Amino acid sequence: MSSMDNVIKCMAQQLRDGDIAYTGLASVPAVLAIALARHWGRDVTFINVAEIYEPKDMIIKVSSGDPTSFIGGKGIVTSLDAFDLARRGLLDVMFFSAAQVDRRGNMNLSVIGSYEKPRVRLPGGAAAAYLYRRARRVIMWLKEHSRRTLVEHVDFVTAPGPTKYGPHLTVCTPKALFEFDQEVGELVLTGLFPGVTVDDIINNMAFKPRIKEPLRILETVTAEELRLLNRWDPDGVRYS
Amino acid sequence: MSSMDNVIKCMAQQLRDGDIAYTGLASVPAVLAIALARHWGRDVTFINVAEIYEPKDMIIKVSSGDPTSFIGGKGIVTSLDAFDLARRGLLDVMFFSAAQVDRRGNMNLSVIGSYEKPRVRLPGGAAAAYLYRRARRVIMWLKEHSRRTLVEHVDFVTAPGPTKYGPHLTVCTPKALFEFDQEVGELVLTGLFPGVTVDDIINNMAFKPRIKEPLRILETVTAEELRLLNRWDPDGVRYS
Amino acid sequence: MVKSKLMSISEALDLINDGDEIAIGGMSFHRNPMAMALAIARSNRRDLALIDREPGLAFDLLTISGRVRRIRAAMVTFEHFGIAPGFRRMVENGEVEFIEDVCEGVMAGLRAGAYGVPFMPSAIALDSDLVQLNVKRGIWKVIRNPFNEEEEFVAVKAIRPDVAIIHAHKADEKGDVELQGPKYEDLLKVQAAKRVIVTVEEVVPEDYFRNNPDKLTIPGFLVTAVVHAPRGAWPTSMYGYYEADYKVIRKYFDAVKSGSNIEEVLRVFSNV
Amino acid sequence: MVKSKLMSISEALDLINDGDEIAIGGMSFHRNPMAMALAIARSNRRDLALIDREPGLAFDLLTISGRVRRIRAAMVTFEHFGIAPGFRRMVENGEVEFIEDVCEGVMAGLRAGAYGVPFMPSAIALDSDLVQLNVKRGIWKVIRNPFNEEEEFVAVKAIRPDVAIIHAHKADEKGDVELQGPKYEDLLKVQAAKRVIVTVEEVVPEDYFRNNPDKLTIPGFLVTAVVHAPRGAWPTSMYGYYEADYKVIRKYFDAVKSGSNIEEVLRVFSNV
Repeated sequence: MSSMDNVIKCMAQQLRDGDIAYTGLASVPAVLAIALARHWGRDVTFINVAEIYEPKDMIIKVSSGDPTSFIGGKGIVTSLDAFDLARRGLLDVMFFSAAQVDRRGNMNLSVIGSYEKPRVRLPGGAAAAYLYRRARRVIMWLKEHSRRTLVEHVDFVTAPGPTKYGPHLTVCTPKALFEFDQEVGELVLTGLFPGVTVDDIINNMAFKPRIKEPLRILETVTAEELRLLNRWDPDGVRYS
Repeated sequence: MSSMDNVIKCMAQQLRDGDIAYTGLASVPAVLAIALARHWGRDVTFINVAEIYEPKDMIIKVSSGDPTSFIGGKGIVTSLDAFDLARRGLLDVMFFSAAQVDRRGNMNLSVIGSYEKPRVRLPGGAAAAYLYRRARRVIMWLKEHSRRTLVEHVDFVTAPGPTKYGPHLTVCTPKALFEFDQEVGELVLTGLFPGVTVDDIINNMAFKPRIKEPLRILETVTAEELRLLNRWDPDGVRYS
Repeated sequence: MVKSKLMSISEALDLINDGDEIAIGGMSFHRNPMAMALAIARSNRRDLALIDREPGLAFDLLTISGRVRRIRAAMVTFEHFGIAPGFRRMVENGEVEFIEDVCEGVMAGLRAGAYGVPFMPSAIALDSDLVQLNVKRGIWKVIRNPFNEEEEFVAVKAIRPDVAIIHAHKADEKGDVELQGPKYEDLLKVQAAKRVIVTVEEVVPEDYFRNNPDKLTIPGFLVTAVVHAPRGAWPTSMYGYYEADYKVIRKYFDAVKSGSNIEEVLRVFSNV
Repeated sequence: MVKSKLMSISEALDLINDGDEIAIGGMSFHRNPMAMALAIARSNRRDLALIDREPGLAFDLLTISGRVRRIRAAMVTFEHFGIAPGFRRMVENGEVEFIEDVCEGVMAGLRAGAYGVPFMPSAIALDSDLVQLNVKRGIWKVIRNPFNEEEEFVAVKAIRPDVAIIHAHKADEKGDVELQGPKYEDLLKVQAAKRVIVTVEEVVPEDYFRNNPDKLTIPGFLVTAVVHAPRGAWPTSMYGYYEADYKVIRKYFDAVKSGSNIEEVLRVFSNV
């Protein structure tokens, strides 16, 4: 077990009965979160960048866009279809990760350093700059809970954070759960994993978040859930 | 044989090698014109409102949108696809008929009489109001060469006539062929059927067209062509 | 557990409210949602609005049914039979309001509705007499190309019908649909509408799509109701299943043209 | 008589001119037009521009090939391997110009191109830092909704690539194409582009489509060239035919990341 398995469980717990959820590229944790929520019996309709609609089973590959990774699908639903759904306000859940996220929920997937002469040129924000305005809920995950990833101001606003109208944003990290408070316009610490202290959380991020007491203690993966994650993802792509 | 068969042959002769041509609803003469041109060996790609792409054969029904009318098609090409092609300026030929057409090539498919209290409410212009701007060539047919159909000013401009930039417009009637002259912005008489006099043409229309001398003598259908038209259209829908 | 979307035609009728705008699937005499159209014609719904690009029988029947106040289309034709008889009578008599659109306008409006954007640019000719009429109605607007200020064009406002009614070949109880052959604008209508009723020739088990994933045309999350209605397009054609019954359509045409009332006209469809 | 559109890969290469903008089919490691990408990488073309939404291997290879001056995409990723290595190197070193787009922008621009309209309205967030960048570049513009002046949105200028290159399953010599499984934005690219090169696993006789009309995905009149290129997507996946060869992709990733030059990198693909 690794902290990433707990992050995946945290993501899965954000899903609800009746959700239509979409996963993009480089999103193995999101795919596994949907698989886990469905295993729990939650009625989540699954559409994805591989364009395989409602697969029955999966075997994770290094690409979350691999169509052979999704088994027993009911047909093709394109990303164009999925994004049209979002534009009409009907996509319930979109998953994102980011190199940096800040207090305001702004995401950076573009560059570390200056835009014109970047220290690291990141892949780009893909759908973020518009789904942040049109998905009903965004579930973000961070592989790393650190001062590098949780920053006061992102180096570049690839996708601006939520407004008071939406979307609902949650961020799952290896240590904690944040939820965006539409009233104050900030990420608020709402949960933490067992054995993690609030100090541990705050000292490992570059902004001091508001805290919503009482903090929820997040569930860690069970042995059965880990067995399932290993069955779907035998090569451990989720840890990469 | 009826004059309509000659009209169809006149339409067919406007088609050229390499054309992509589309036919709409209530357009049996246009469908037959394409069949005839293809029979002559002209390489015309045929797309249509029935959405049956490149049929090998046909059996005319009362609806030119009947998919069972088109035999041995290679697949479905939708009207949306066809109109996208036109909007990109790549549709070579569109066919129309009209209740009225005037000197300027304006078409009326909307009303006879006043718009608000029409004497006859016509079906509507369908694609005309935009293909007149985007098809490369328009081939129009009139079932009737008369003062009712060839008017000085249409009662209502459903689709405005060509501009100096296009499209190229030809009108086949039971008596004559008109071509739109982009320079003067008018329909010009350019051909007539054998046995028809210029007076006969002019006296049966409500505007006096310019004449391009020498007038072409249009070909009438041969016995072989008539046999073909009867094979494709055994019920004589083209005469209705 | 997942709720089944299967329902009876009268349950589906409950999804339609007075005053709703309804997009009708199919075209002229082909794949019209006749079963549902007949149910609406026989219902007590009122003030409905209809929208389609090139409608035919179902649209014409609803136009004279007394259930409809406003219609919008690019062409309403009975093709080589003549002008659509109910359409002609009701519009000439001023009994329904007719919003005369063009193919380009309906397609652009449905695309904007389906894509969730406020409008679509179109290639409608600016000097058609329809432009001033539809600008006045608020559904079109003449604007400039933001990337080339010299170019003007007609912007078409998004069409978001309350309900789309489509007849299709097969569906499972989750609403996953197979639609064979010609599509017309039915997929855009399904996307653009707030509620979607699909009547089908056959209800199939879910495994049908898992075993034949290339058959899926419409995913279930776009569909509100699935109604089993075999021969539900009759007397219009159903691609791959049955041909148009032109004798019955002719009977309808003659009945309406001769001035029959709706009860008499409906009898054309009952002696099957 | 009708000319055949079948040609060799080098004849198809002649359809690409210096300075052309090329839309690349497929996505990440799936159905990339590798045969054609390798041919371009080995050619003497110059100053090419590339465009795609979420490209992967073919795009990355071309980016380091020396043939390309400008790239445009929403995300260039090697997914769980890491950041696309050629992309990262060339952009960080300033050796290619990168126009950073977003999915919504590429889709809207391709739709406008495919539909023959000057632009499409989009739902791009107005306060993304990308907006000012792409407005300055002239590809986006912030305008008002003509039907609701209070609403602002980003208009995306039509994308009309000179060439689209797509790998597909089957085609006949008229250019009629069957594309199985995931479509991505390939159909829009085919419509939007001025010239279209389709490489295929199999060339089939025309009767294939007449006997299986539901297999037609792209009609021949949209296609300029058909190239028979079996395993032409390798080492990316070909839906229904072969899986992605992640070992070779990994080798490419490592080679580029370690700073290998294009000749060395191309060798990854030659020891099949």
